[in-house]
Parts: sequence; structure tokens; C-alpha cells
Amino acid sequence: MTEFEPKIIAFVCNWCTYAGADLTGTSRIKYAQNVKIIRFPCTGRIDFMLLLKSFGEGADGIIVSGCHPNDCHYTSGNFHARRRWIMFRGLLDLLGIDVRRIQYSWVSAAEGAKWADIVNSTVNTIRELGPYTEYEKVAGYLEKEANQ
Amino acid sequence: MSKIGVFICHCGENISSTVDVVRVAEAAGELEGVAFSTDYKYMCSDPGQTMIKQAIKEKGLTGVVVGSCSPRMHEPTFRKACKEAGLNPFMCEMANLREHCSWVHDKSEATTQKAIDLVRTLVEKVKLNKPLFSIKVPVTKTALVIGGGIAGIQASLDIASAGHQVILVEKDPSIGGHMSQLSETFPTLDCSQCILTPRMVEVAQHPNIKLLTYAELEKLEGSIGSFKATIRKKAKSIDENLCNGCGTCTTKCPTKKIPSEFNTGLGMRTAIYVPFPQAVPNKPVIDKENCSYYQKGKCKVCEKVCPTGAIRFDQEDELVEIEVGAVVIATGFDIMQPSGFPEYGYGKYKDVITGLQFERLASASGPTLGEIRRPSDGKIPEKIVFVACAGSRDPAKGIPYCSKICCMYTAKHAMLYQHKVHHGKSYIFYMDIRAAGKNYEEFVRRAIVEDEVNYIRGRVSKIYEENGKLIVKGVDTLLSAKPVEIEADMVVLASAAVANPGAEELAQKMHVSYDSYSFFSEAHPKLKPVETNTAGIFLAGACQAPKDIPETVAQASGAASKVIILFSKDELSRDPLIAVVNRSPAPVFSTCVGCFLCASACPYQAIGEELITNRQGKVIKKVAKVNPGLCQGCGTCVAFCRSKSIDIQGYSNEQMCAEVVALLNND
Amino acid sequence: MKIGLYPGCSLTGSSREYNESLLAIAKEAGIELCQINDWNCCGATAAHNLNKELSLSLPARNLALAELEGMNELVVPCAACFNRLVMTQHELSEKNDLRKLISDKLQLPLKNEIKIYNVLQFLEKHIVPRLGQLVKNPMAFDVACYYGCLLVRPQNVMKSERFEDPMTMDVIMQKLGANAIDWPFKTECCGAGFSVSKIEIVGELSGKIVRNAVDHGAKAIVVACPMCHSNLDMRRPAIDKYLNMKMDIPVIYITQAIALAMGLTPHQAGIQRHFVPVNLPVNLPVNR
Amino acid sequence: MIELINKAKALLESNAVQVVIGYGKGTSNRTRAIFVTQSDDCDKLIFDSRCVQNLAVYLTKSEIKKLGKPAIVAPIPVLRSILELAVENQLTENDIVVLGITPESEIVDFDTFANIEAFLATHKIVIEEKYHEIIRLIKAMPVAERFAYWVKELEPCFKCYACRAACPLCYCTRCTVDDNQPQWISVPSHPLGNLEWHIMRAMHLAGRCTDCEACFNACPMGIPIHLLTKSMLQDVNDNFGSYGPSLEKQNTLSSYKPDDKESFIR
Repeated sequence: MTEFEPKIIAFVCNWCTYAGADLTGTSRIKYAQNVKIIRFPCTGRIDFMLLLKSFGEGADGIIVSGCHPNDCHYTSGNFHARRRWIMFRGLLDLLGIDVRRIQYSWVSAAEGAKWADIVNSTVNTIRELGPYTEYEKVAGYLEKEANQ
Repeated sequence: MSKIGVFICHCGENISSTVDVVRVAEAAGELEGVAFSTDYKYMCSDPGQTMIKQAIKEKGLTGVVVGSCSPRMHEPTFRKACKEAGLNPFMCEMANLREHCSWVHDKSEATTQKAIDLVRTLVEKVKLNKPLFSIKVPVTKTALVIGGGIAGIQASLDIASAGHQVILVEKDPSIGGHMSQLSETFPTLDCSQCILTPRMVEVAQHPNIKLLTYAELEKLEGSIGSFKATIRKKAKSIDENLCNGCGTCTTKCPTKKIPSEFNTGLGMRTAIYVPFPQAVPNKPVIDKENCSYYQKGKCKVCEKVCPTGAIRFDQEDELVEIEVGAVVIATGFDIMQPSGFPEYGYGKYKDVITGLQFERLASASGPTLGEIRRPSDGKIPEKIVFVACAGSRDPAKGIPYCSKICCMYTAKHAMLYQHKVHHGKSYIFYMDIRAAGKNYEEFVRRAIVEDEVNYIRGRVSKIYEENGKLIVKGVDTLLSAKPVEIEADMVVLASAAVANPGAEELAQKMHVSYDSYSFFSEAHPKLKPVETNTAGIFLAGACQAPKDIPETVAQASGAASKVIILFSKDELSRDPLIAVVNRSPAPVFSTCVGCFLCASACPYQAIGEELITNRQGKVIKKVAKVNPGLCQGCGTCVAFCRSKSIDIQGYSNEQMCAEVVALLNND
Repeated sequence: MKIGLYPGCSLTGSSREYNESLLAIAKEAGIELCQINDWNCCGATAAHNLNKELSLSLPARNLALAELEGMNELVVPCAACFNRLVMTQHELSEKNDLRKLISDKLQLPLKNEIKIYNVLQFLEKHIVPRLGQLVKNPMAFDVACYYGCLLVRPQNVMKSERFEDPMTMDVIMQKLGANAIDWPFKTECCGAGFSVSKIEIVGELSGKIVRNAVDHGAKAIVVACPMCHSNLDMRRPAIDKYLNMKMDIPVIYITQAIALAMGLTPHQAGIQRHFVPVNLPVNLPVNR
Repeated sequence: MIELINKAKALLESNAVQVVIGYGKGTSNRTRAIFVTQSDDCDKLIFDSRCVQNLAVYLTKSEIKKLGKPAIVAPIPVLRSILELAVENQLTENDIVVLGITPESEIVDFDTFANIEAFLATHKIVIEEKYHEIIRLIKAMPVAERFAYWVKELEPCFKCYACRAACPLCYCTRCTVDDNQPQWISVPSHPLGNLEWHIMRAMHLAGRCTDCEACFNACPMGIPIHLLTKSMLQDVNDNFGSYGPSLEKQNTLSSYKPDDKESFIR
């Protein structure tokens, strides 16, 4: 059987991590295809509901990444984001949603290599964890109903 | 029904070598709502762009997705192309198939599949794009410059010479700032006042500059292009129009023993005074705290002797409101009083002074007319010790950062001393010599080699008096860490440069951020060094961090040019990717419930109130309103709004959701 | 009121008089100082250069024992002991897992919450407030308060405003009626590190201190550290040799000064134990 | 409670307020919220240990607003909600008259919100040990088991939104769950829809919830949804220090500290 290829969605800010990922490209550093990026103006813009949606839509893992503290293009968007993540992560953990499936990181526009590393290590983590069947079961509830 | 055009770029072979671009174009063509899809070798090239324009016209496209390089590279290019073809530029999106795909993956099915996914994602987004139009903000072409030191002077002159009005506000009775206190300037040793005073006069005489001395900013409202500033003009107790600056009052004033701020306490001044001979404006003010009339109710000598009857004891502070389009903060720095370092004995021993005090001693206009004489007994010091980093780079007791100017001015001080006292001996205790700058290192070399200044690499542990001498105990770390003791006649402390006492308060008045040392923060440490995070407010000089004169002047001109660029248009046109609060039909009007937590989250104070009234003008609802002039489009408020009542154009909730769904459903 | 006391080696040996006078004035002030039962070395010697864990365990054990005895305040008169104990407490409070580790090794519980005072802090908190009525015999003369290095350091723990020019001892001496002179050698090095190995260096360093005190008109040097005392007192021959003149200025512990001011006999204050005879320009009660 | 009744009477007679929101007798042995507009009806007001509903919820309801300026009977949980509503600009001091009731059931008037905050400073929110215990137990489960546990707990939920209706802080004119552009939360009350709804609800209360348990009390299926908010309350405390409404302190999620600590961001 073929190896499990995790679906991983990345929410990144335009000014640091998106640019950093661009640098990964211009430096021709290779990484796994599993991760696909969605571009946001700022980590402060990233709504926790979107992370939830991602799992609901079948994501096995999520990367959320933006500017290092004090580097935010908008001075404090990432600080607000960080607080939101701290609270959100705590809640998900209580609910048994596997927080190991969400990788948060700071990747600056200069850290092309770090981005590749984040992607690859996340892909490996999710590979080990396997497909997010628990959540898929919950999300696929309706379809199953229909099929029966 | 949207008609999307998809254009896949080969980028020569950059993309096509690992991504099957033809298949990507085909796959895109099958997507719902895609009316046209193709691939081409160089989309950004002229024929490539023409291809897009034609498709827009012929197929009547409602949106465009270009699958090529990073949008950070060519988004402007393709949006311009769309605009030229009559499509709203914001209906164009880019899928990053090069930096995020072809360059980071090997040629494989998965790579092509990823490219398809990325394109599909952007197609779904662009379907929900709405035509956007850049925001217009009217510009009041008057600049407010706060602080009349060299930074404020330079900025004012530049802006004024470009033909714009400038209002220069200075808290002291005269402009000139610290530079006017300096003796001679490194690395050229030209006299500070000789190069400064002409510019001061220029300011006073410039038709476009309105000078408000002895005044401070009280309040700042509004936003880029149209600020409203309230200035407090402190009562000078004289009628400036009548006063001809003859100076009789200052000579006749009986209260003569007030330590002169300008001479850093080394000289005295009267209660009604002009800070220094070349002051601009050269008209006196009365220092109420020390004037015997204001304190004891009698005297009025100045009034009696004034030939023009210009004295006004009953004068009161005046608040003036002005409309300005931009603000330049040039409030400069302050010198840390070394009293926190008892081991140096500053304040205890008269002959331990600060660098700024030494400037006054060395200045031809100073209390000793430029002769280096020690404060205690006026003797010429035979041996003088300079202590660099007196407070700087000292996390324990001083400030952790480097004050930057001390290495140079200490070298200068030693040099000046050697030039004035040929047989004298000078020693400099230092940590490192930081002489990075044009002709700076050479200058320090000169001090060491030609003027035989003794540099000792080490710190001073204690200074104390012993039979008329100042014993300086320190260590020479280069001589195998030997303790050294020098019997000096005078000690000069290069005390740290710190932010002005009022800096934080001022920053809060203007909603610009400041760092942990109360220096004003630039918008970006590298790419926006003169902007603040508040649009329309700029920084010049040492109020942002310690700076020497050349840097300060350069930054001031930089800030000025930013203002001039701003003033070059009658209207501001800004990217419309900003937040908006939704509107819905009555009786809801807007789903915003006015909790205003978004306002507290906004980094730019861009969110204000809007009162929704009925026909009778009765307020029915208070909702949030985004000031398009201030909003920078970070979207923090959007993610924060519980009722999803605030959304950001170009990155709307619908668009982002659509992207998530599209990206994850590739089957 | 019961307060713990950690004497350390000096106070049971070379500086017995420090211990005696401390206990004497505490008694006068109605304060009971209880020695920690089975206390051990503070590790001030070389331990903290050789073995990190040991250097923490030694002081930690004393702290743990004090806790077991239910003490919540602990006086550590010797500046070196104080430095070790307070540093250990600081480090262990910063690193919780390290605290657990040490506590396990010691097989003793360690909350690490006990308040550690050096002698000056103790005097300020418990003795000075009671001084008023107790001062019967004012020390009305010029004294040089000498702090040395350890008493006011390390800065990051002591958080003292003016560790280069401390005032606490001066203030206490003023309260005893003395005039604490303003002199620059308060915190200069006495050479303690060479006390045994290189006496001539001690002679030079301490010599400068003694001379400066005398030059500033001091009639006595007041100290609060056994090493300072032994160097300025016991090493006086080396000092005289360096200055090549005879210095007869006495060196007394602040606790002795207080004892004498309280009207206790010189013997109760233990001044007979000094090498340099203690002649003060005030009348002291004759020994019983 | 005669004092309360007299105060209410006086307020209505002097027309200082037009309605008094308080507790009255309900069916069987229960109490319910009553809205007294006539001073003669003030005798219906009661207050005793059974009065646990959080009346603050009515302050933002348009139907009640229509009645005019309210006075409200406010035991501690209500006071907390009032203060949070004030923080969130939903109330000004002239909007209401607060008839505070201390745990010793003494009546205190609060003419300013600052006074309420001062009073609450001495009556801080305390999460009962039993809840700490439960939360500890849940967190101790293996992650998959924990997930299964909650899916099961939430299964009975049929999205009646009583929890929302009972919460004084769920005063939005349009709740995100009712927003279908985009469809944030899957509509039906199947496991996913329920999960998403309750996560969103908890997140929207993060740093705002005053732990009044109205949501739990209102849930017809007795789902322990208050565990979520309690746990977050604790998280707020552990990560950012001190929870509970405050006029000075900014809302937890709309403010930040540059040195906020976390251990999971790479």
C-alpha cells in the first residue's frame, strides 16, 4: 500500500512567513508537497474558525506562521494572534482535538531554510500521527447517514 | 455567474520543468466558473500581458488568476494589465506556482497536483473578489514639526523650501537645541554655532515657517492628511510685537543667580532672560518660578526699564488649534544625570562634570569663554580623565544600549583639551572605541597619535578626593588587568544619552509607539526608519535613538521628503485592502453591537464610533466605524469580531473560507 | 519572637566576639536567636568553584533544616555565609526542578521560602526600631563604616540602590550617636582571598583602607564581616609594614558598637578578643 | 426582603426607573425573573437562595429596553455580568439602577461601576475544587478518548441555543452561527455542528465569561458546557494573570503583553 500523504494547510502572514517561503523557493530548498499555503495580511487576521473549518474539510494537519514577536508589519497583530492561539490551543486540548496536529511558528522573511524545516518536520509528525480519522468520522457523519 | 480567466506561466522553464503546466491549464479550464484557461512561456512579458488583456475583452472575464511567480513579485504588473483592459485591478489574483511549488519540489505527479490545487484555491477566491477602489483622503499641506533642534530645523527648512507651510513648535524660549550648546563638532572640529546659527536665522526669516517658541503640543486628533493639533503657547510675559530685543531688562533684572540651563548650571542667568546671545527669537521670557515679582509680588524692574513697554505680567498661556496634514517629531534626547553612580562622585565633587558641561567649558560662548577651567576653583586642569560609557552599556545600573555619540565626542573633548592646554595630560577610560562613520576612525587615531591622548581600556571603579586631587581608580584590561590610579584635576563623564522626560506622554498623545527606553519606535527597523506606525507622523533625529549630527540631519531630510511626497498630491490614494463594518437594512442597520473590543485591539486607533440615527435624528445605535485613513488592513479586528460584523476587503471571511474549502477538496 | 541563626565557622572561631555581641544585643532587645540544629558548612570555600551541585546542596541543607525547625527568618552574620545561602535560595527559586533535585538528594523537604537576613538587614528590622530607649552610652565620635564586598552583593539578588556606596551601616551608627564619615573606601577590597596565602597583598589593600579611614578622621572602623575584621585587625602588622607606620585605629563589629552603646560591658561585647586594642574616645563601663 | 421591596417601590414611584428586574415566585418551588412596572406589584419581588438566574441577560434584550430605564436586583453573579457589559460598552452608569445584594443578603446601592469593581475585588471568582478535579480528570484521558468523551457529551445537543439565550454576554444581534456567508458552522446538530458551535461559543467567551453558569443551568440536556468556559477562565488566569471583569484592565483577547509566555510556537 502507498504511504499516507497527509493533507496540510498553512495559514501564513504576507510580510514574514509568506516572504520567507518565497525565499525558500529562490534558494531552491526542497520540501514536501503536502503543505499548501493560504496567504493572510497578518497572523492577527487568522480566525480560529478557519482552523476548525480546515479539520472539518479533511485537513490532517495545520501550520500557522507569522512574524517573530516585535517584527510584525502591523506592530502587534502577531501579539494578538499569540494570545488567541494560547487560549484556542488550551480549549482544543481540553476537547481532545489533537494539538500536535497544529504547528505554530515564527518564520521571518529571511528564514527560508527554517520554513522548509517547519514544513518537513510537520509533515513527518503528521505522518506518524496518521490520518485524522477521529475528526473525519465526526465530520463525515452526514455522508455516512446518507450512505446507509 | 463569474467568468474567470486562468493564465498559467511557464516562467521560461522555471515552472514548466517540474510542473506539467499544460495539465494545470486544462484542469483549471474544467473548474466551474472558469471561462478561459491557457498557458504561456512568459506571462509577465508584453505578449503575455496582451494575451490576458485580449481574453478579458473578448471573453468578458470577471476575474483573472495568474499562475506564475510570487504575488510579491508581479501582482502589481498583472493588476495593472487588468486595469488597462477595463477590469478592476482587484479582480486579479495570483497563484504562486514558482516560489511555493516548482522551485521547492521535484518533477512529479504530486507537484503538478499541488499546482492545480493552488490554482483552484485562487479561482475560488477570485470568484468572491469585489471591485475595489483606492481610498482618497484630502491633504492639508501644512506640516507640524515638534522640536527646534537641528533635526526640527532641517526638516522645517526642507519642507518649507518645497513650498509647503510649516509650523515649528519649540518648548524652550529659543530654537537650537543641544547642537547650540556644543563647542566644536567631530570629525571636522568646526564650531557648532557657526554652522547652526545661520540655519536658525533662516528658519526665523523663512516665509513658509511659522515659529512657535516656548510652546508645546497639547493634543493631536485626526489622521494622515488632516490632523488637528492643539498647541499650548506658554506665557512669556512679554509682548513679542513690542519687544525689540534690546536686552535692557535682562541686564537690569536684580535676580541674577539662577543656574543657566543653556550653560548646564556652570553659568548664571537672570529671571527675565534670553537663553543665549544668538537665540532665535532673540526676545526674552520671564521665568515665573524665579521672578521675584511673581514669587514675592514686588520688583517689576524690567517693566520700568523696558523702552517699549513690552512687559506683560498678566499674560496667560494661550491654546491655538491648527490643521496639519503631517507631523514630524524631532524632540531630541536628554543626558542621563550620573547621580545614580555614587562611585563617580558626580554632584559630590565639583570637578566631576558631564560631557555636555565640558562642551560649555570648551565653547567660546561658554561661561569660561572657551578656556578649560575647572568649576571648583577656576584653575586650568593639568590632568583630566574622561570616563566613556558612564551609564551606557550598563544593564545593572544604567542603560543597556550604546549611546553612540560618546566615543566620538570624548575623543573630541580630549583633543580640544590638548589643543587648549598643551602641557596637559588626558586619559580616556573606555570599553570599546566605536568610531564607525566617515572620517571617524581617522579622527580618533589623530587624538591618540597626534594629540597623545592616553586611551585606557577598562572601567572606573571609584573616584574620590584626596588632598585637592580627584583619585580615579580603574583597571587597565590590556595591561594584564592591572589596577590603575590617576590623580586628576578634573573628570568628565560621558553620561548616557536617554529619551526626553516627556517622551512617553507625547507619544501617547499622538498614538505613536515607543520602545522600552521611551525612544519613539520607527514603523520598520530597516525599511521604514523615519515613519511611525501611525500614518502621517514621521521621526527625525535623536528622539528615535541616539544619533550624531550628520545622521540626525540626514534623517530629518528623510522625514521631510516623506512629508513632501505626502504633500505632492491633493488627495491621498491608499490601497483599499482595509477593514469595513458591515451595514444591513433597518431595523438592524449593522450587525455590530458596539462592544468596541475591536477598537482596543486595533494597532492604529483606526476604529472609532458611528452613531446611527433615525429620521428624527434620534440615536438608535452606536456602532464601530473604521477610519480608512488610519486602517492599515492587518485584519486583527476581523478575527476578533464575534458577530463577524467587521470584515477586510481583499481578505474577506467569505474569500478565506472559500480558499480553505477549495484547497482541501481536491477530489 | 524566635528567629533562626546560622553562625557558620567564623563565628565559632576567629570571630567569636561577633557572635557573642550579636547574641548579647539580641537578648537586650528581647529577641531569641536559635542556632540551626546540626548546621553544616556553607560552602564558601572552594566548593562553589569545583562542584555546582555540592555548592548548592551545602547551603540548601541548612535552609532545609531551618525550615524543619519552623523558622521563617534566618540571620546569617558572616557575609560569606550570607552570600552563599542567599545565592542558593535565589538560584533554587529560579529553577524549580533544580530545587526538587537538591531536595531529593538531601532527602529533606525544601520550600525555599525562609527570609534570609544579613546582619545589617537583621539589625534594621529587629534591633534599630527598639534602639531608642536602649542607647545609654552614645558612641559620640567619628567612625568609618566599612562594608567590604560580599555584604552588599550580588546586585541582582540584593537589589541595593547604591551598592557602590552603601549607607545602611552608616545610618545605624548615626542612631548610636556616632558620626559616620563620608569616605571612599567603603567597598574597596580588603584582600580576603589572600588572607592566608599572600599576606603582603592583604597588607597593601587593607592598608589603603585603614589609612584612608584615618585620613578622614575616623576613630574606629566598623565592620560586619569576619573576613574584613580579621584582615583589618589580625593583619595589622602586615598593614603597618606596608604603610610603614604604626596604625592604632581599632576595628569593631557593628554588633559590638551597639552592645557598647547599649551600656553592656566591653567584656560582654567581646572586645578583649581583638588584636588591636580597642580604645574608643568614650567612657565604657568597667568590666564586672 | 421588605427593604428591597421598598427601594423598588420608591424607585418606581419617583419614576427614577420604569421597570424593576427582579426575582419572583415561579411554578412549583422555583423562582423566575419578573419585570415590575407598577409600584403595587413590587410586593411580588423575592430574594432567597433559589434565585440563581442571571438577570443581567435581560439588560441587553430589546423587549426589556422598550420598558424604559431598569433597576435590577443584582447578587454577585449579576454584578459581575453588569461590570463586563460596562467594559464592553453595552451599559452606561445612567442606563440602570443597581440594587446589589451581598452574600449576607444585604442591599447595597452602586452609583458607579467603579464601586461595583471595588466591591467585586473582595468577591473574586473562585472555581470550585470539584471542577478543577473534573477538568484534571478529563485532561488526563488519552487524547482520542478525550475527544470521544466530548463527542458523546455533546451528542444530546440539538442546538436550541438556550445556552446562548441565557448568557448575559451573548448579546450579539447576529450570532456567527446564524451567519451563512460564509457558513461558519455546519447547520444540523450532528457531532461536527455541535462541536463547532460549542468551541466557537467558548472561544467567544474567552476572557469575558464571568462564570455565572447560566448556560449550564439553561441547557435542557444538562450538557456540562460550563466546563469549557471554566477551563478557559483558568487558562486566562494561568497565562495572563487574574480573570474577572475590570474597567481598567483591557479585555484579555483584545490586549497583549509583548512578553506573553507560550511553549508551543517554533
